[in-house]
Amino acid sequence: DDQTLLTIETSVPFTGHNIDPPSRSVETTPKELLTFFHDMSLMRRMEIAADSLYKAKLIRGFCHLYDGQEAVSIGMEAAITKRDAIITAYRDHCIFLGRGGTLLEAFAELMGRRAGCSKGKGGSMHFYRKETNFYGGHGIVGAQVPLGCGIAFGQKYCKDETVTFTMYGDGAANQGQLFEALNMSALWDLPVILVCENNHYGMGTAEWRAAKSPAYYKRGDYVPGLKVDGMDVLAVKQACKFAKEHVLQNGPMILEMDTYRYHGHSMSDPGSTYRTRDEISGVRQERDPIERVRKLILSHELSTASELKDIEKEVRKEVDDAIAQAKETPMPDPSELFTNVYVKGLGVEAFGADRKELKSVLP
Amino acid sequence: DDQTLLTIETSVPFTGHNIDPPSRSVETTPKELLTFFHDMSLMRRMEIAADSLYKAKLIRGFCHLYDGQEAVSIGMEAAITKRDAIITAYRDHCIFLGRGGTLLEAFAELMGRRAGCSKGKGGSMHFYRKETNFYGGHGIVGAQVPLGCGIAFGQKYCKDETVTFTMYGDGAANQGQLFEALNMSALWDLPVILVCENNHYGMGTAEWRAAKSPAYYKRGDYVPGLKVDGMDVLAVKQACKFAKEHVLQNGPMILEMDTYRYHGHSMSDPGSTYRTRDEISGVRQERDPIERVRKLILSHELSTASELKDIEKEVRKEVDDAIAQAKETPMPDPSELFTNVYVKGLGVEAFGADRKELKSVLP
Amino acid sequence: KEMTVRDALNTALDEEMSADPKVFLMGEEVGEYQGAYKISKGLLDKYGPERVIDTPITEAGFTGIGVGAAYYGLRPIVEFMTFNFSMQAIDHIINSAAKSNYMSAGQISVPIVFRGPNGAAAGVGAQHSQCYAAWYASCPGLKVLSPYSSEDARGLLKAAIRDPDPVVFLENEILYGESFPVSAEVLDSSFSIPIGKAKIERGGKDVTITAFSKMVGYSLQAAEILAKDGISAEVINLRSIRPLDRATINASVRKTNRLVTVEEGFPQHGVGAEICASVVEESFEYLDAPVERIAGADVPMPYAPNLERLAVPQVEDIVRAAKRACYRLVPKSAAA
Amino acid sequence: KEMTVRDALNTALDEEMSADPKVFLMGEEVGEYQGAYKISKGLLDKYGPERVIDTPITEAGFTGIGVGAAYYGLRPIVEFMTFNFSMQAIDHIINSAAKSNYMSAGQISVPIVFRGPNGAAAGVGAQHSQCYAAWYASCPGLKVLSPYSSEDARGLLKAAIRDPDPVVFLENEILYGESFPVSAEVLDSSFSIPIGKAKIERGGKDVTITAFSKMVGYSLQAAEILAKDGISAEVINLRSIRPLDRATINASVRKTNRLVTVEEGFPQHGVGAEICASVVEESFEYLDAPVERIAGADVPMPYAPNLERLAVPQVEDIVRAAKRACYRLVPKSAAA
Ligand SMILES: Cc1ncc(C[n+]2csc(CCOP(=O)(O)OP(=O)(O)O)c2C)c(N)n1
Ligand SMILES: Cc1ncc(C[n+]2csc(CCOP(=O)(O)OP(=O)(O)O)c2C)c(N)n1
Ligand SMILES: [Mg+2]
Ligand SMILES: [Mg+2]
Repeated sequence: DDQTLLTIETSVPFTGHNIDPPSRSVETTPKELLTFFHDMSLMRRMEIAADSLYKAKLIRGFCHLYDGQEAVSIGMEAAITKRDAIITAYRDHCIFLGRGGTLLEAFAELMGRRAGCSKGKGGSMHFYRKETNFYGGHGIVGAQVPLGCGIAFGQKYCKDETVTFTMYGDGAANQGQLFEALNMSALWDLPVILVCENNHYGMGTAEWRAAKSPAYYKRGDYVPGLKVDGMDVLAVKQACKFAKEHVLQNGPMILEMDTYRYHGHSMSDPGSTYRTRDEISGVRQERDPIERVRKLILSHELSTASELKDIEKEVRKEVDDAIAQAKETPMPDPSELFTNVYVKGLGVEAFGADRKELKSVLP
Repeated sequence: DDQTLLTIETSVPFTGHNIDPPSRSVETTPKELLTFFHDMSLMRRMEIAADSLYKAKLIRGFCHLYDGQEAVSIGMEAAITKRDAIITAYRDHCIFLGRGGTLLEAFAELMGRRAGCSKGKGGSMHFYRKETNFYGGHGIVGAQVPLGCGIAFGQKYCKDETVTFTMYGDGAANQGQLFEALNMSALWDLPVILVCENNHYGMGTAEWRAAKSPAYYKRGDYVPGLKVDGMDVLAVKQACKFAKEHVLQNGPMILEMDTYRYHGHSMSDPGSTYRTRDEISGVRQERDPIERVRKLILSHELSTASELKDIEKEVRKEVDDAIAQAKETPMPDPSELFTNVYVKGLGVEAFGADRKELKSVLP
Repeated sequence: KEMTVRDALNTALDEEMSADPKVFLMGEEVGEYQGAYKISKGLLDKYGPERVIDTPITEAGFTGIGVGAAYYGLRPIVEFMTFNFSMQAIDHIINSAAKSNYMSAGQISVPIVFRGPNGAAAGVGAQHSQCYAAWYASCPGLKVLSPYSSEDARGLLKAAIRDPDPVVFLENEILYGESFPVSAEVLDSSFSIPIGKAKIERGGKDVTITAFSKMVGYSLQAAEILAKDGISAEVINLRSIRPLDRATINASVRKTNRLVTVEEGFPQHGVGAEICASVVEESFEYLDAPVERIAGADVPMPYAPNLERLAVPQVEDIVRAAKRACYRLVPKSAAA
Repeated sequence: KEMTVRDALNTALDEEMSADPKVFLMGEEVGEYQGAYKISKGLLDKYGPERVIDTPITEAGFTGIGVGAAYYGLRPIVEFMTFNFSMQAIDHIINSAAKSNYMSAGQISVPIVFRGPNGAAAGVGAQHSQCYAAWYASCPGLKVLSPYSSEDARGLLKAAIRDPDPVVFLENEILYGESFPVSAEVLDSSFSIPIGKAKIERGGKDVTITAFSKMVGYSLQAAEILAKDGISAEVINLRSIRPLDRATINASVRKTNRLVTVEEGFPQHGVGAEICASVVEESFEYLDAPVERIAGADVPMPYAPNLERLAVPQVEDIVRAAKRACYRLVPKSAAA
């Protein structure tokens, strides 16, 4: 039966700071594991396709891929509801998908089309999905941390009994505004979880070269933290569930997710100058989040190897179809240049590059 | 004899973080104690006179007084040389004096005169004395901390074997840029001492309302720290000596000085709405840094009560004379409006408010 | 009836907080201390610590938190003790607040007000005296207001709080204590002033003087003096720097054919430069004289009173510039 | 001989570091990664980790450290990966660097260079595309340079590093890969370009076009096209935004009697507005037509390529504006 309860040990124990860590035994179901497998495979495939589209010059500018880190998004979503909020940095495609965004909206945005989740105006770094409390998609390293604490402030102010997950990298973890926001969150008991996705590099800088203390789960010093195997979707789920309960009662908490990005930092980075190919393939072989779930499914005989291959084929088709569809969608209408500058444009004129040629009255 | 070695216990033990604290036994001499008494009395008197001058409208704008905190400056100076550097915030009059600045330069600056240490262009918050490595006098809370780390960077770069003391308040201790600068200082082993003058209030906000963890000596988490009785000049001296040696070998350290300001935050603050008069008079009676030294001198019979009174009288006269002199000095020449904008003005024009009436070629 | 600008701001805050539970105030010393300049006096008592929030001295952090709360749908008012300190948080004002509605194609609106004293006070030196009007008003996505009188202060602050977009609200410390007459209409809790419209404070026909904040008062004084010399000056109180009321300015210049711009900020790339460009673009053929620009001196603010006086516009500078514009004075080029 | 702007910057850094041991480079990824845009390629190997310093992603902190090192007498070069991130550190650039020499009456000089790519690249969206020329250049105490060609890049960067004052050095990502001819003089290690002087890139008599950075290239292209229509355009490469070479600009306009300003930044309070004001102030009677202003659109930068193209000046915008200035075209007012 799909809903049988399974109890599975996390790969490694949680390490706690100022807090007793949760149990390593995680409850799941066959259905959940198969969904994890499907959803992570879909994310993986989406990012690999984005890589190709970039090389084909259908995507421009910066493009930061998430493959390798899928378990963080998927495990987190499994622990919370869409009423809880998420905010992240520029590595946002899969977070958007995890929040219920569609492949079409994602690819259309990447190609700058009207059908994109930001109508083509945001681009790779600026995905949002307000209806399921996904607040972006931010390009300035570290800025999303206080923003996320502010969303949690709103949740508490409105007595909504929901929480915010604010995600940032190991590089961002050194940003001063993080310490400022954490202090206020702790003073005001905000229901916020700081999720440090430690993929061990900020662009080309290894964590130890950027941080005197790369124990990011201890970053708040006085704030409780947990170190989590971010390649183990069940560990992530367990930690996020634990954290959500904790922060609703006690104010902020930090989750450091030990994870890895397979691609370079962005498309201009081959990703192989500051780390060895061996390191990358070692992680792929030993810690890959999708392979871990595949092994669990097979060892518990919840599905067969060939059924899983079928899922992967299907996922590939979903992605290809979405891309084909996205390619057919139109560019934004030129008039969109002047929309959304303001909610309330006050009827004033805004100007194009040649103000005597191109102007518009803001609605 | 003036130079007899005396050994005196500090009032309270040091508390260490990530480090074994130094001994409570501090060596001093009769001469040093008498100098401490004189210098702290002079600072005290200078600040009280500044208060009067402000009320007489001879000083304008912001004016932050240091009375109560004198032991920090004096103890620090006793432990270091003028080749070591100091940088502080806007509460800078006495730090300037401690670095060898004169009363005349101080009062003339406060009155906006040409004879001021910044030729009247800086004002109360912007005193400097580069010749003895005093780098100001900064008005933006927290900004002086990275600046001080940068000076230490310079000392290390030049292999000067000197250190920098960068001073900030308990309010400033929450600033993100402090954490950023501390991380880099630790990564790069900079010879910098972060001196948190914890006077327990940032303007009107008690420390615990602004900081989830008001243990400022632990602020760096991974950086060693020491909590010091900042009202005990000998404790300050001991801590600064200890810290200087430490940071030359090992990189940064934090000294939290437990101190107190008697005046309000600045002249517009009566200083009595957010704290009780009892609290203030309690500190005055039990912890005053000058009275502590007076008692030491008397109990060790290094001088008589009336000799100390004479010193105080003399100090009062020094201050009155300096004020009288400062009042006689001229305002800056109007042409100073345009000097020092650049070191190298490139011969371009700079403009006054009416650019067709007032302009100048920058030298 | 008279009211100080301080009370105008205070009552506007009070009324808007009372009208909309989503409005809250945060900043340094806004609560127990009653505001560094007492603008928020009484609000903590009335609305409690959930809605009047004392923050640590961490501008980047609390501004980010304010903007995040606005994303969520609250209506934060973020006080900067002075706008000089907003530089520590400017990335959030520009990148997190001003651009979000656009980048998200309308999903993430940011109904927030950033307010506090801006520009030169008296004797506070170079780091505490900068005017940020030109910087913020250069940025699409922001609205930038700068009140002069108590009427402005009440009406514009109420409009800013009700507005769904991020508003930078630039006050002036020296004006806080000044009293202005206020009508019953202004005192009504429903009162507000439309954003983006300038006010003609004094009609005139010979020369147009544009100004905002404290400089409106100086310009009105200058107009008095000019009147004695037979020059009729029209004084425009800009009120809004972004959107800039180009229509009102150009209409006035088309009538007077002469323009003097006045501001306290640095001249280069300032508000005066923009106004000059706007008039040259739209009303070139109406201009009978070079546009005259009065602005803060092109130097950091000095402390000494005699230098400080030279560094900010004085009434006589405005008078002189207006006379030049009317060809009643030839420019002299004195060196300092 | 040809050289890319990237190599021009790289060799300038290399030569100045070799000439003065007090010069060092710090920033994100400047060392082991060889620079996010490879401007610092090879420098770590050559000068070692004491002088080529990889920093964490903490702009406020490392900028403050850089400024402090300059107080001490070193000559730091602080690289921002892009100038958008300088907003996190802008308080140090303005309050700690620009104002210190003045506030200390000359005691604390700040010989530092802040450099990195500025303004719009391609497809990087609203948070990564802002031009900071107008903001920084409004601030006395700073010098603000913006090179166009490889000659500019070499000569101005060397001048900036040798200059005793804080210099903001605004590069352009898209120009990094462009090649320009360079003379033997330019390649000489003693080469430098005086700060504050504009360069007439192309002489002309009918209309003056001012531009900086990438827009100089666009303006030169526009001048080619205009030439075919019999309009002789003079193209001024500003090189320095502060000090602004008002003399060269005004002399040119006094000759051509017409002016088009071009920039990629936001229009309001922009460089164009200042140039317009300067010409109106100094050469009003020489102007035969309204000053034309071409600038970035007054919106945050959109991502979609068709919108992005509308948001930044194109060669045809410059051509059109120049023709209008020459009364060879009547303005149309199309709505988007
Ligand atoms: C304030 C700021 N500085 C620099 C950058 C350029 N930048 C973008 S991503 C990045 C590395 C961030 O690393 P990390 O936080 O570990 O996140 P990851 O990319 O590994 O997910 C840098 C330096 C930026 N966007 N914002
Ligand atoms: C960035 C910034 N924010 C706010 C202020 C206004 N301000 C000046 S001093 C001060 C209080 C600082 O308290 P603390 O750091 O404890 O130092 P103390 O005055 O007690 O010596 C504040 C809020 C400022 N100068 N700079
Ligand atoms: Mg990382
Ligand atoms: Mg304090």
